[in-house]
Amino acid sequence: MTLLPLIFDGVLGFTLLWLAWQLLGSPDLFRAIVLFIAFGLLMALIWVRLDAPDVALAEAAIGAGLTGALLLAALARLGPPSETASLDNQGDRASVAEGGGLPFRRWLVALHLVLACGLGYAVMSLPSAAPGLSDAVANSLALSGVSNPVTAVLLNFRAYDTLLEMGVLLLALLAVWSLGSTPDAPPDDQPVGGVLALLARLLTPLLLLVAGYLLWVGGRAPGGAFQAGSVLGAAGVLLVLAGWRLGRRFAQLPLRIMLVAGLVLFMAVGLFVMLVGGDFLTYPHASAGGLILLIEAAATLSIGMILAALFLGIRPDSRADQ
Amino acid sequence: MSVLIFSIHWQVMVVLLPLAGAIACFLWPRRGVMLALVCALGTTLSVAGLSWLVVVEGAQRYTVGGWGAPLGIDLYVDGLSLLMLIVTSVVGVAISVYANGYFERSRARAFWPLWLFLWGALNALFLSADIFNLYITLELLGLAAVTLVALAKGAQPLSSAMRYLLVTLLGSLLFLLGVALLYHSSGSVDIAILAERLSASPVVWIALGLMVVGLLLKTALFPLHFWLPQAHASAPAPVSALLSALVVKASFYILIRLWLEIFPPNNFVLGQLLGLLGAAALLWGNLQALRQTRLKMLIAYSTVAQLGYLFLAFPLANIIGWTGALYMLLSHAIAKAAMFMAAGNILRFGGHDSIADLDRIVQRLPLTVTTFALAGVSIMGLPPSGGFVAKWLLLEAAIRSAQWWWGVVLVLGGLLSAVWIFKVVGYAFTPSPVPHEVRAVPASMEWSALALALTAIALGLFSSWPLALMMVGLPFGEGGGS
Amino acid sequence: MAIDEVVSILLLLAGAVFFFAGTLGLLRFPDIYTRLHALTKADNVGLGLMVAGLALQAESAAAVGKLMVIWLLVLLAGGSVAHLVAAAARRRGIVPWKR
Amino acid sequence: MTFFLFFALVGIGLFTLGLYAVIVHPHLLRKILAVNVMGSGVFLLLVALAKRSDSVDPVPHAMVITGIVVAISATALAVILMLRVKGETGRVKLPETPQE
Repeated sequence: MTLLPLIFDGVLGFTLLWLAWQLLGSPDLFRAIVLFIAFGLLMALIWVRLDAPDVALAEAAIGAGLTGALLLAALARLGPPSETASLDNQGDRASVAEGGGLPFRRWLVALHLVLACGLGYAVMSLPSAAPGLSDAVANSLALSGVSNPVTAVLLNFRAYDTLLEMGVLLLALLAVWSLGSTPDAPPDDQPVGGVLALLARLLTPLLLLVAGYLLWVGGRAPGGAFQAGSVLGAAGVLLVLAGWRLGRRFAQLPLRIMLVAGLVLFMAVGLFVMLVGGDFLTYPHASAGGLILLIEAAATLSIGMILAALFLGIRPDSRADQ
Repeated sequence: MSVLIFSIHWQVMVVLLPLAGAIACFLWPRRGVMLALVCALGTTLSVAGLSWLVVVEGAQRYTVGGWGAPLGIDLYVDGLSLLMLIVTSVVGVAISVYANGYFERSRARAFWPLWLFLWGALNALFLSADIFNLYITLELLGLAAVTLVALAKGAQPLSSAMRYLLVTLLGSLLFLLGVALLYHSSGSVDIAILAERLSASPVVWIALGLMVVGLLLKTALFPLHFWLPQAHASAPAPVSALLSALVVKASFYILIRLWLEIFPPNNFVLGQLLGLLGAAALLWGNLQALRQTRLKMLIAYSTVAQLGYLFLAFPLANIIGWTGALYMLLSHAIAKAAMFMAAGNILRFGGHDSIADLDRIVQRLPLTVTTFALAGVSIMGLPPSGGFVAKWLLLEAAIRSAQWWWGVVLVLGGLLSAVWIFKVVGYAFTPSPVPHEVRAVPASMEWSALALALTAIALGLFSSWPLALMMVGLPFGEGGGS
Repeated sequence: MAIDEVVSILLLLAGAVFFFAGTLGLLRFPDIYTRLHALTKADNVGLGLMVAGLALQAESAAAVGKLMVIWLLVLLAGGSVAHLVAAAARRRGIVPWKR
Repeated sequence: MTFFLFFALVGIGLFTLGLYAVIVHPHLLRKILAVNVMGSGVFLLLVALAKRSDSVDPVPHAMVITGIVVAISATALAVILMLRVKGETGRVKLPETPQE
């Protein structure tokens, strides 16, 4: 039975490459995005094959799901596909002409082949035993406050990375809101279907439950703030699609407080343990588990809200005027 | 007193204060200006505290989370990173004051949190001793910078911002691929541990090659500079200033750090190549600057040229060369920020920045023209200015390492930049055929720019202190270097 | 081989046949409505059979429960999405295929 | 050749394909897709090579989760910029660099 996994992996890997080839080359952008979502789902399968269930969850929810939704919404806002497609094709020809045409592309292909071969050679020449940090993580895991090693790395050993990464997420939202006066989407001519509203009503409580579960279980099993947050974000996207908007009263300061809560609490905990007498983000071993859960809970809320807000694309309070 | 200074974790403050300020500006946008100025001041004080700590106690390693490398993330401050932090603070405070006058209310609301995010990202980058952490700070920096460019009105800034975003993402991904390969060949992402464990093998060379290309793309070294002039020229003036002064220097800082710490020693060819590209950038950038008709485009091309100087240190590879390049970085950051601010004043005053129509601006904006001229002195490298000291050091390094031809390049670059600076100043004295309507320029915008230009000159008069500071913790190694 | 294993394998194979038929329909049917029909009908039944087959091999009642929830969710999502796609197609004026 | 090396090579393939596409295709949405594919390639390489030892190394996993979140942040910014470029210029591609 050793042949079966081999075939499975082979099919998985080659399909992934084929999908990438197709999605980057297909003239129809809608098709390209749908293929990209399929690409993300296959990636999630590969993460499972590579014993990375945490990554698989994040990939399925964020990489395939939310990114796909974001891109599809963007495509809809770009306007009728025929127009963009023709512009795309024009541009294609123009750029070939500008870049010196076929010889230029041949050079480029050759260059990329050389690059790929070089990288492949580099990978093959790595020593066969990985000098990774798995032992170091395993040795300190008991002190980290959680038993899921990935959560331990994300929220304890390399918590500073995660803190800055929450900053990246918040920054993206700030950027989107600052630039947000997009040419308005073609007015929603279709009244939002009853089916979608029903789906949202049914699924939202379930998604909230799943998010809570992922958050809770993240300390000892695959899951955690990012996975839970992205599930929460998916619920938000669903609500946005079903036509639901934040009430005007909440769209101001209360919303902004929820958006920054994760980062603020993270920084506050880091500073607090510093005042108690360690370095920044050095949790006392006894209370590490509780502190991590606290940070993760706030982070889940903020990540979910930010992802949904990124999908919405404009300041919620600017919409209330219309 | 001194107990208090040593008991505060200044490294953490330096990173967290701007981030906290960004969040506060986001929460209470109406108070943005006040919050931002308070944060700018607080950050500067923290940098001062950190400087004191480093000067008294030497280079500092700080373990975030208490784990220490390789498991945790370390922060490391020595003279090199401290110098970068100080430049950032000096330029940062000036830009904050300037921006207060520059932006009207609606755009100020967007500017302050983004700018503070960018400042926090810069400080985090200069402190980090961990290459994966550096990747995150690079992304934070890139996204903030791109958004700031896009704050300007019109189609041109948006297209430039989009191109800039793609370039910066590409650069980050190349860097990350290198990080992945280095991690898998050494089992750590900490720079000090990498320095111990790495030996010259094909994987290491390929990984470092990827990282160098990614960083060069972000630093806009010729011929990868194609995105820079438009992005820097079409951004709002304070943003142009901080992009040219600080953002491109951040990726250069990483490059120089990696080069000094983890590159295998026998990299003569690569060093010569980088020097060659630097020389090409120097000539090409200055020649292009001469051809420009718009002031901001001209200054942006001059940034391409000046970045070339920084790379002349790689083939020289001795301590004097490195200090020269860093002194060039320091004085260029300050002088170029002043110059972009002056251009912003001129743009505000006459509503245009066409060089031929400057229209006797010297009589009407004397402070701004003085600023431009003083900054120009440093950029040309005339004494007494920071630029002069830097070029002198580079020249000395070229002669010491018996590679006099780099000295020729240095002198040639200075001459070329003199030509365009005199051209601009000349137009400032001549009346223009077409009269333009004029608007008042706030005093804070004129004085903050002038203060920076004076600092650039002062760098030439008082060079011993920054030069001594650079050597704390011996970032360039001991003795002559390889 | 125990009888429940045989049944399980048979169920899984039957599920696979449905998936195959659904995919074939997706590729070969003439218009969007019939393709949706093939896709949702076949996949829902196919997944149901798969879930049933896997449930026989499951170790705990909780695992069976999770499998059932997955099936129900896919039913719900598949049905709703098919409806939305079909409604959007009708709004755009795509006429159902007639022989 | 073991399966994780195979996946690492697939990752390199994705990276190279994405790099080529981002250079060649003028449409901005396609460039955004290409950058995402490149990112996926790097992530795949990062995790696949960690499988060389028997025990699972969680550090690359955490890095990749971080990377995925950074990727969607960048994508969101890219999308909004693309829409603004379309709004201002009416086209979804970058103008050629003018030779000034």
